[in-house]
Amino acid sequence: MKQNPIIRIIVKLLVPFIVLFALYVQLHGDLGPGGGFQAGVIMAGVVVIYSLIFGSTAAEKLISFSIIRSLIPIGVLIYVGVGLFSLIKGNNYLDYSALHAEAAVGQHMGIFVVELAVFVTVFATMTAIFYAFVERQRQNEEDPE
Amino acid sequence: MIVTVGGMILQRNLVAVVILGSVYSFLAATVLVVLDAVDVAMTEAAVGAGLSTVLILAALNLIKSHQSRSTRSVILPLVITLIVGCVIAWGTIGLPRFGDPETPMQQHVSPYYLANALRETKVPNVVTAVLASYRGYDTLGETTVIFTAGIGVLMLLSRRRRIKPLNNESE
Amino acid sequence: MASIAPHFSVLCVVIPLFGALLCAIIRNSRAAWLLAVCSALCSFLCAIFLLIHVKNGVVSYAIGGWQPPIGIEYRVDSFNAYVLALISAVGCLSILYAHNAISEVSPQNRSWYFSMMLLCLTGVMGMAATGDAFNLFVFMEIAALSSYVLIALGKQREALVAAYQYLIVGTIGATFYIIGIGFLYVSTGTLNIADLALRITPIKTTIPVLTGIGFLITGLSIKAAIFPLHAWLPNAYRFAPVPASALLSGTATKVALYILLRFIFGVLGAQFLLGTFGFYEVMVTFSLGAILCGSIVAVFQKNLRRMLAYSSVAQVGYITLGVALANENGLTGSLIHIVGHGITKAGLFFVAGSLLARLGSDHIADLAGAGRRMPWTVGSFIVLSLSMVGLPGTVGFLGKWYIAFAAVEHGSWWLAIIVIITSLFALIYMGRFIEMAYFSSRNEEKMKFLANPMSWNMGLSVAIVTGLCVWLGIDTEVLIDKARAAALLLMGANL
Amino acid sequence: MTGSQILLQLNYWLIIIVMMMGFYVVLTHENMIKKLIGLGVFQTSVYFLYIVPGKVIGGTAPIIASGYQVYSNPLPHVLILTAIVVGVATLALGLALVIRINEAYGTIEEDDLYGRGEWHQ
Repeated sequence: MKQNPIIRIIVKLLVPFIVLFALYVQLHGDLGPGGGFQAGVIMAGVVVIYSLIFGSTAAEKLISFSIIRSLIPIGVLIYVGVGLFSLIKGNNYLDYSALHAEAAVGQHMGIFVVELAVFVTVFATMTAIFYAFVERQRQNEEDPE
Repeated sequence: MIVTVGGMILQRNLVAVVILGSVYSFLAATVLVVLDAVDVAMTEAAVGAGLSTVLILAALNLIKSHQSRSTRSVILPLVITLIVGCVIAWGTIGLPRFGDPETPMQQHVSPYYLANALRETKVPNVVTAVLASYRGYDTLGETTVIFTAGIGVLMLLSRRRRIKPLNNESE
Repeated sequence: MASIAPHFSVLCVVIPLFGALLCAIIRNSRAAWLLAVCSALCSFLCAIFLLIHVKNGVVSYAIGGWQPPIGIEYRVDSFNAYVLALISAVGCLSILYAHNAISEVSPQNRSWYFSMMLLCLTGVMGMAATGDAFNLFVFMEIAALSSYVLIALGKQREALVAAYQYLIVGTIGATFYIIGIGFLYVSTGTLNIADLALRITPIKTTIPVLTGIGFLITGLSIKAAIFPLHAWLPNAYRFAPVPASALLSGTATKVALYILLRFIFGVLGAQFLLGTFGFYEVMVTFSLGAILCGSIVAVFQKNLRRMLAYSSVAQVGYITLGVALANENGLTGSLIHIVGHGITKAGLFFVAGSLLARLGSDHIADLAGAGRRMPWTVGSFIVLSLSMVGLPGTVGFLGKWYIAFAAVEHGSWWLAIIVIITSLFALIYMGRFIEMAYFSSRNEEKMKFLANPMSWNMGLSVAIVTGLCVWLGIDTEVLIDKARAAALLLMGANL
Repeated sequence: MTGSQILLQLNYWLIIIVMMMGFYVVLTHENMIKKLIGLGVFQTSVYFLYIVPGKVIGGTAPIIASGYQVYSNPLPHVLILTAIVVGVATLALGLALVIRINEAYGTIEEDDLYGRGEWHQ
């Protein structure tokens, strides 16, 4: 399957669209269905498809394991950070009204940031788990016991 | 859905089970759309039919994918399952009628979200508003769960030093 | 002061979470450990502050600024402040102990291991602090997932299977909990526990509510390892790395018990369940079953940690026995025993871990003569064992005393006698090890220290726990006051 | 209980059948992967226990738009979104464990496992 040029070209063509779709789901989450989690999963799907067709080495060139790994905590850190920020501002924990003079706008901003945080962690985690599985297999093949 | 799950129980080839599981998830997602839960349907389709399937297949790649014939007694588990099922069925008899707008769960709390979410958060998708703001702390917890799982998998599967898994565990 | 007090309720959960994230980024295990200890300590201080502060009433904190039941509420009263203080203390000590005690974890994973311990602490703290039934589930899963990982990284390959079994059983437990909450939610329309208690009053005997409660109790009993549902526990404690065993025995099961009590007494009211369904008989039967089975099986164990695990099953039996009696002294006794057992058992695991680290084994037979090699460590073990048996002057005495007293008060003399007799079982199984450690010289010449000396932090944790155990046993007022306040709160909730 | 009511209860009963099947798989099967899949089915069926009562007849998805007055209950959707995420996290961790078990023992059938190793020491 990996050698089939048709599949390779189709996937190459598809990838930008899936990325676009993921971004749409992410940014459109407050108007229609979707949000950080779904977008993160779809985005991780891009890496999975890419890795299935072009091999995990190619996928790691696209986005390396170490970057993915350091992204995992960053998402949650953003989330916790938003909460702490509102705490410092004198509001309750995770009260996004603190983010802007007008409470509702602050809420909207807060939701956007938080969805982004979810996206980062979900995308990074799912990709990392997939990489870990693939990596394990490669090690097993190199080092059969 | 029932047929699919039945197939999953009987099938011994694990790859087939996974594919059936994926079909099941898609069916579930369709039902969820009918029930107006579009966000959940989308997630179920992405996760159940997509991600879980990929993960299980990736894992099966590492493991032999055929199940051996079970020799275990099935009577006790069957009895337990039936008891659990009957208790739930008994419990649902008292539940409000399907689609009734007058039930407690439609009258309490959730009308507040529907009435105020747009004004208070400027987000028309009430599910998103509740998820990220009103119950934002749940979502923080959820993200933490993902984080935990991610780190956990990496810890379990990372391998730098060579260890021999059999007999030689104690370094 | 009053204005910032509520913030502590959320801080004592968020600080360990924040620490866990930083630990995950730092790759240096020593720095990560220091950070982990600091954040656990901060969390402990917050909990102590709350414990002092809740005397003035309930601390309610609306997360995100949304008033409950619209938003998620953190609600700390004298009951969960008490539990928060216990689990943050055990968490803090376990993490303090963990440095140099997790040789089985590969070096590049150590900082992540501390991160996992902090996450587990975050999870249990969140479970104890929250006033929202669904938020509780989320934090329950944080604690559960991190504890699966903590267990799986044990030295032997059985640890993996133990973790897998726990994963399956734990997830079934959590799913049962979710089913239960689902029924309650559909019947009342709310997820806030305080609100639930109000709205459930008129419909307590309807079928969905009863079903929901049944699932809830079953699910939580699995998590708390209450007697017939305890099968996952011995393997998990036996094969996990030592700090994880201590952390889990002192926090995870205790919090599940807390939630069980919260629902039985706080939401339903004591008289409701206890009066109607033969609940008392069932609880007493299970408690006695736990005490007897746990104690007897523990006597025959060859492995120190496995013995401690079965002893845990038995001790949970004492706690549920106090609950079944459902009078003020019984509950006070249960609550004291939650703390007493939590601390003592953590300490015993610490000692077992020190022996394991120093002598390379935790099989009782291999530890013959250990008392002369490691007098301080085994000395602490004796003190802690006496607490487990329930000798006056230790914290273990208080709890059992109150439970036995409550049994007499309840009119069940025979229960009080059973409590006393079964305590002798503890004397037997603990005594077996002590005898071996001091009076057997079977393999003294064979025994030699491993190269790595015991590090100061391990010794310090053991010392602190032993000190706590004795201090709480002698200066009894500290603990009894808090426990009685909590018990009165629970009994008052059924009015 | 009238006939139409029984018919409406059917929704629940179908869910319960699926739920029981999932639970049965978890209890009986000794293949670890299959157990995890069964657990997934069990959890998914529980989601419906939340979503089904949240539906309002004549309602629409809870996205505020002009022209619609009746919406289905958004709160169960939120809860179940969270539950799905938790479920997949558990699945991922379970799979990682199974992979490790397979490497350590060479099998993932539980009965084969218990024959080996020092379980009672």
